[in-house]
Amino acid sequence: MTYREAIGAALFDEMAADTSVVLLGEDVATDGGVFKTNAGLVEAFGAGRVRNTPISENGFVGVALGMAVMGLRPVVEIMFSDFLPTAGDQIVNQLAKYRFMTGGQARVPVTIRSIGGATGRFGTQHSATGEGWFLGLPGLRLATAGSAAAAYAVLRAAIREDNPVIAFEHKGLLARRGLVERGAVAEVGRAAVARAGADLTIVATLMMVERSIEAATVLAGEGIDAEVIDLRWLNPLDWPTVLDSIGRTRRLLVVEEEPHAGGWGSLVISRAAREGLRLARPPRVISLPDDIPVPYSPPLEDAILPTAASIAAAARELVDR
Amino acid sequence: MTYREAIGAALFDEMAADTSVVLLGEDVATDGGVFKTNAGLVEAFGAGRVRNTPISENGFVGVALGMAVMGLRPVVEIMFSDFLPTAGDQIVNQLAKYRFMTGGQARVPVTIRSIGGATGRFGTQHSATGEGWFLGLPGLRLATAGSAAAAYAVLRAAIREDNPVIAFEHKGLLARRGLVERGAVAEVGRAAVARAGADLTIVATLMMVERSIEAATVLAGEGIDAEVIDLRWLNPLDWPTVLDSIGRTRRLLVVEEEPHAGGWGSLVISRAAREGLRLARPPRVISLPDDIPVPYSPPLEDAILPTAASIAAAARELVDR
Amino acid sequence: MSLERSRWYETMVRIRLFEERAMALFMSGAIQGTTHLCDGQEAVSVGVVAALRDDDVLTNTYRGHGEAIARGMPFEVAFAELMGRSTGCCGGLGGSMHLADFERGNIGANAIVGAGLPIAVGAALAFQLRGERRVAAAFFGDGATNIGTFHEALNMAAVWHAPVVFVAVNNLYGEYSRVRDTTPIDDLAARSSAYALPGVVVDGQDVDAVHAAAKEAVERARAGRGPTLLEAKTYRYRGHSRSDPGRYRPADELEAWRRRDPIEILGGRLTAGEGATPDDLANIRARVAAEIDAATSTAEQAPYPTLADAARLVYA
Amino acid sequence: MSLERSRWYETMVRIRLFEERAMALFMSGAIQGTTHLCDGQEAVSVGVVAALRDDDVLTNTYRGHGEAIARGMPFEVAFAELMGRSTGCCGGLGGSMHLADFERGNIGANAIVGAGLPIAVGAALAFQLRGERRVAAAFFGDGATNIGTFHEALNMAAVWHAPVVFVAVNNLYGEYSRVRDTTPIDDLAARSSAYALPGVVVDGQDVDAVHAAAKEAVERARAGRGPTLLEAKTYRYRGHSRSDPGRYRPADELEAWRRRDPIEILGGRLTAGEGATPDDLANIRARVAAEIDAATSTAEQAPYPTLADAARLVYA
Ligand SMILES: Cc1ncc(C[n+]2csc(CCOP(=O)(O)OP(=O)(O)O)c2C)c(N)n1
Ligand SMILES: Cc1ncc(C[n+]2csc(CCOP(=O)(O)OP(=O)(O)O)c2C)c(N)n1
Ligand SMILES: [Mg+2]
Ligand SMILES: [Mg+2]
Repeated sequence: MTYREAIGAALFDEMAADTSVVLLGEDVATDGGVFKTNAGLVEAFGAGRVRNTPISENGFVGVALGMAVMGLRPVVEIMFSDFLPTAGDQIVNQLAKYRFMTGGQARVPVTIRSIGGATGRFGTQHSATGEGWFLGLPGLRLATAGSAAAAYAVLRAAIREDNPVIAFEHKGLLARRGLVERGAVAEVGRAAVARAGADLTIVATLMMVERSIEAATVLAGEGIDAEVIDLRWLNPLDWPTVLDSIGRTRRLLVVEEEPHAGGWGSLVISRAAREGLRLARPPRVISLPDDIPVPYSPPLEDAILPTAASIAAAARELVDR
Repeated sequence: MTYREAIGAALFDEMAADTSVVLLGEDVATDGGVFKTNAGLVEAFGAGRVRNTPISENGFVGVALGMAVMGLRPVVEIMFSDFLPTAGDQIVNQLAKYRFMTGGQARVPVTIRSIGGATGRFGTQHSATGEGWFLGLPGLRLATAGSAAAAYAVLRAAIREDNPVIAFEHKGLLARRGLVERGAVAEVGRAAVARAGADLTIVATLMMVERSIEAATVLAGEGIDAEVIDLRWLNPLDWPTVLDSIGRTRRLLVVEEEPHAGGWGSLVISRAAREGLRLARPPRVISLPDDIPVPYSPPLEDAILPTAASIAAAARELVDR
Repeated sequence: MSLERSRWYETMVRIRLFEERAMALFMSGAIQGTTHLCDGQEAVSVGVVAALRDDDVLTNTYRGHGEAIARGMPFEVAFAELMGRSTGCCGGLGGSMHLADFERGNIGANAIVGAGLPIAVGAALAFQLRGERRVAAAFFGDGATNIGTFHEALNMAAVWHAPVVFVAVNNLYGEYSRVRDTTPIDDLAARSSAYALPGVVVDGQDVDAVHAAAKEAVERARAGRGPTLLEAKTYRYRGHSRSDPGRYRPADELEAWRRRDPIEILGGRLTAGEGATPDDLANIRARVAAEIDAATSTAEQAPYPTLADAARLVYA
Repeated sequence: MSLERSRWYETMVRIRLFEERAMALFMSGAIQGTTHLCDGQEAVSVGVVAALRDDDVLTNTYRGHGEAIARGMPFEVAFAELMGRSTGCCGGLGGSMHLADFERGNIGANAIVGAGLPIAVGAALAFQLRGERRVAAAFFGDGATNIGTFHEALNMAAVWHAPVVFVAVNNLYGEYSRVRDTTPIDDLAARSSAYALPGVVVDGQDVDAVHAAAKEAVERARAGRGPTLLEAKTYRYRGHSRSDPGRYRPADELEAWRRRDPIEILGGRLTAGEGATPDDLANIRARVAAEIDAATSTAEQAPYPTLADAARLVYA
């Protein structure tokens, strides 16, 4: 099934399994939603549980929090990840902290589905993945879906999780097909090895996973055997899986669709450095530029994004070819 | 003069020098403002240029942007850094991107003064420094004031800067005295060596600068000579100064009052690792816990913060004592 | 004397004396940080809470001791929270600004202006979805009516007929700013028309009036007829927070409001023909004062939480 | 025939044909990404812009081609921007959603709902502070009246008497949602009362009516008498964006609105007794169509910007 269908299937299965799961967001109940991820949901579960909201991101994230502390399990759609800062207060000061500052009285099982990422020619205000924006917020889980399988199983895990989760999706992947194991629920905090390999470790999320796999395929033809880790969760971050891989390959390449400053990639590299891992080469990063926002102009949008070619080039340098 | 007075002096001097500088924020014009940083300003420059706003953070940051593109040079006070996410959209999608997405037509000289940090027993929603939240936003400058001198000179530089700047201040430092060179304007992007030393490099911001200096004093008594760098700017980050220091000391300790995930510290360590600097020891971090929000309870607030003692202990390990 | 109204009287006294003791403890350094007291506003907390059922819920603010006590939080639990002790309602992690008490339906005292409104709407929608006839109330200040979440919350509540009552506690100031300096209208309740909701202004010094208006709004919500914006005109006797002497207030303003003290007003009614004697009221006050003394020392003897305790609470 | 109104007619035709060509270019793949067209709404763009002086400014939205063209942006500049070419108004960095044109006073077309309102207020305050008698207008949709910044912007503008005109372009839908499904009132202009501002509803298909109402609001602002909330009832002929077929619309709705086409309405007036002939109007259309053809190919031949160009523009 497609990544888009996988999202819909995860929503459907969780709503069918648990009547406390409700869906909120702009136009989520009309015409399958703006990204057609919600086809059939309102028909199956009714307008009470699948609810179109006004354009009030901060407000309806707050509504979800109120629902959650009263026993519901809301899933909120933020149509473009760029709109997450519009709900900044309810994410940073409420969702993440609510349980802690009430001394554990509250339980906040809210999932925010956030669809982001470039390649669509959507321009500067509609292309962020946003995945690094909410690092460093204890209490808030962060998940990403780099494949159709993850779009299904990670989203199900996020919905079942008793803590708030932002589940990042990539709009450039919506039409991708992949094998989805219906019924599977991912483990919170567990990365996936998207391609096993022995020569270097590539850590990626979202669309960068497929670009890294593409690069690995090219590299394989050159005799370079890259391991690609789809990190899946940024909080908690699956350090053991990364560590195990780097321990074998002794080469680390981070590929992120965000500037390196403030992102998860710098956290991974910092951790490797702090643990004193002996690497054959200094770690490398392919990311969005730290100093250029995403431009609309199609050739420029293409130029700032990591590509299979740029990833492969960095990988070759890491293995001295 | 005190850090608080230094802020007031910088505001006064810039408002006196340039009639396009205006001040906006909640209660900035009454009774010297909530933190008494604005004493005398409304009396000197009038209620048109020193303007109390309604409680509308996202709105008045947007107002500042509109003023800026029409030729004013607004300084916005965000009373607690925790409220920055309330203005999330105007910071992330507007201030940072406005010039770029208009193809360079706009000039956005907005300064947001943001007062943050723990030690005040203000609890979970009033204690963040917020300094790492807006990393990774090309177009947005980030400055910090770790001393009275910086509170003056860095703020003046921020106000004069033709790009948007968030200038972070620490409320725990407001009463601190320090030597302030009236008239000095800091260089954008230039760190300050707060204490020269040969044995290890401590990089810090805000209140962690003074705690690092305290630690260095203790360490000096033990024959360990620590260099303390007050980073001052997070974007642009003064890598040459950090690099020069690490090149000499070959030991790096990052001290940050934020979780390490998503902060500037991971960026510094990542950069050192990517450049393949040969360190005598793996770099170390003393930061807020990645997994505990700031608690109200006084002993717990104290316990989660880096202290001179915890900094010194980490330093000793770095130099093998 | 009506049993119910004498209980309101006692509850207002409880709030008043709690606030007075809290201030003393802050000034003496026994409590650190900041606090936002509500003395002067007791009739609003008590009148509205009296109109709620036990299974109704409310969200409120950093100026939230009144609703905590009106809902029955024991003094020693509240003081312990202010002191950061593990026996506090939030285990000492919240402090004065965050007196949440889920057991008693206080689902969050928020230190971000306006943030509690959508949360109350969400709670109300949970009730609505499950067909429970429960109501949520949101307490917030005059200043909060200018932040975006106020607008978003009222709009959503109206569109969805959420069983919620919005309680605007208009104490004339948001921090140092008079309402009219930040808000272009006099009656905040008038903002209800932007959402086709009823807006009601009530004398916030008169607990009977507050209760009557709140009761109507709560019943309306419970009956499925949607939200109400209720504005109570009142006054805080102190500055915004511990450190604020309130210099921006005109001379005499405080005195004028003190002449309409909510406790005095109800006390006057109870003694004027409702059978209570001044002694009855003095006894109530004395009993409460003694309880406050005892609670303070109980709280002071409670242990601080440990970091390990705190770490366990971050995630469910 | 009034010269001014025949110019309005021509401008509406310019917008209409621009949108039609833009859609064709998107469908053919010559332009990538998404676009939000405003055909059907031309009278709002043109009527309001005609009430502004050249030194007045406006903010608008991703559905902003109308105001760009009404303000005189050359077709080839607009097309080049849609095509991401360096000769576009934003050097190709903005795209269809961001037709800013500072030279002509269009200080930002925003892709975040509601974000342009406070920006317009800020511009207006800059004028006010400097004693310039200039006005700012903010264009936004019906859906934008539900987001917090709408409320914050109107409140601040009212408190400060900012010389600003808020133009709510009520085209009945925010994306797939009918106004009444997300907003509990029929006339969005009624929200003005929450800020003690005048609220005016105008027929958005009638450029004369729009212009008259806008003129009054602009003059009011210019005279220092504060902001106005102007609501224009109109309709977008297309789905929300390129990819939206608009299936959620009732049958006949589009046809009913087309019968009140703004270009036809003004054209009818001009030919019924104001001296214009059908041929005059056809000539205008033909001239504009030719200009569109020429502009399209000029734009298509322009180069893309380079990454180095873009990098230089990030910081001033
Ligand atoms: C979003 C946000 N902005 C600013 C503040 C700082 N602040 C705390 S209370 C307050 C005034 C609130 O006034 P009002 O709503 O009238 O409530 P009151 O304090 O009078 O009870 C302000 C500005 C905050 N806590 N949150
Ligand atoms: C803050 C934010 N939320 C959601 C969106 C996605 N979005 C784009 S346009 C739109 C509908 C806006 O409707 P309206 O204000 O009526 O303007 P129209 O498109 O009808 O011109 C939405 C929800 C956005 N761009 N920004
Ligand atoms: Mg108030
Ligand atoms: Mg619309």
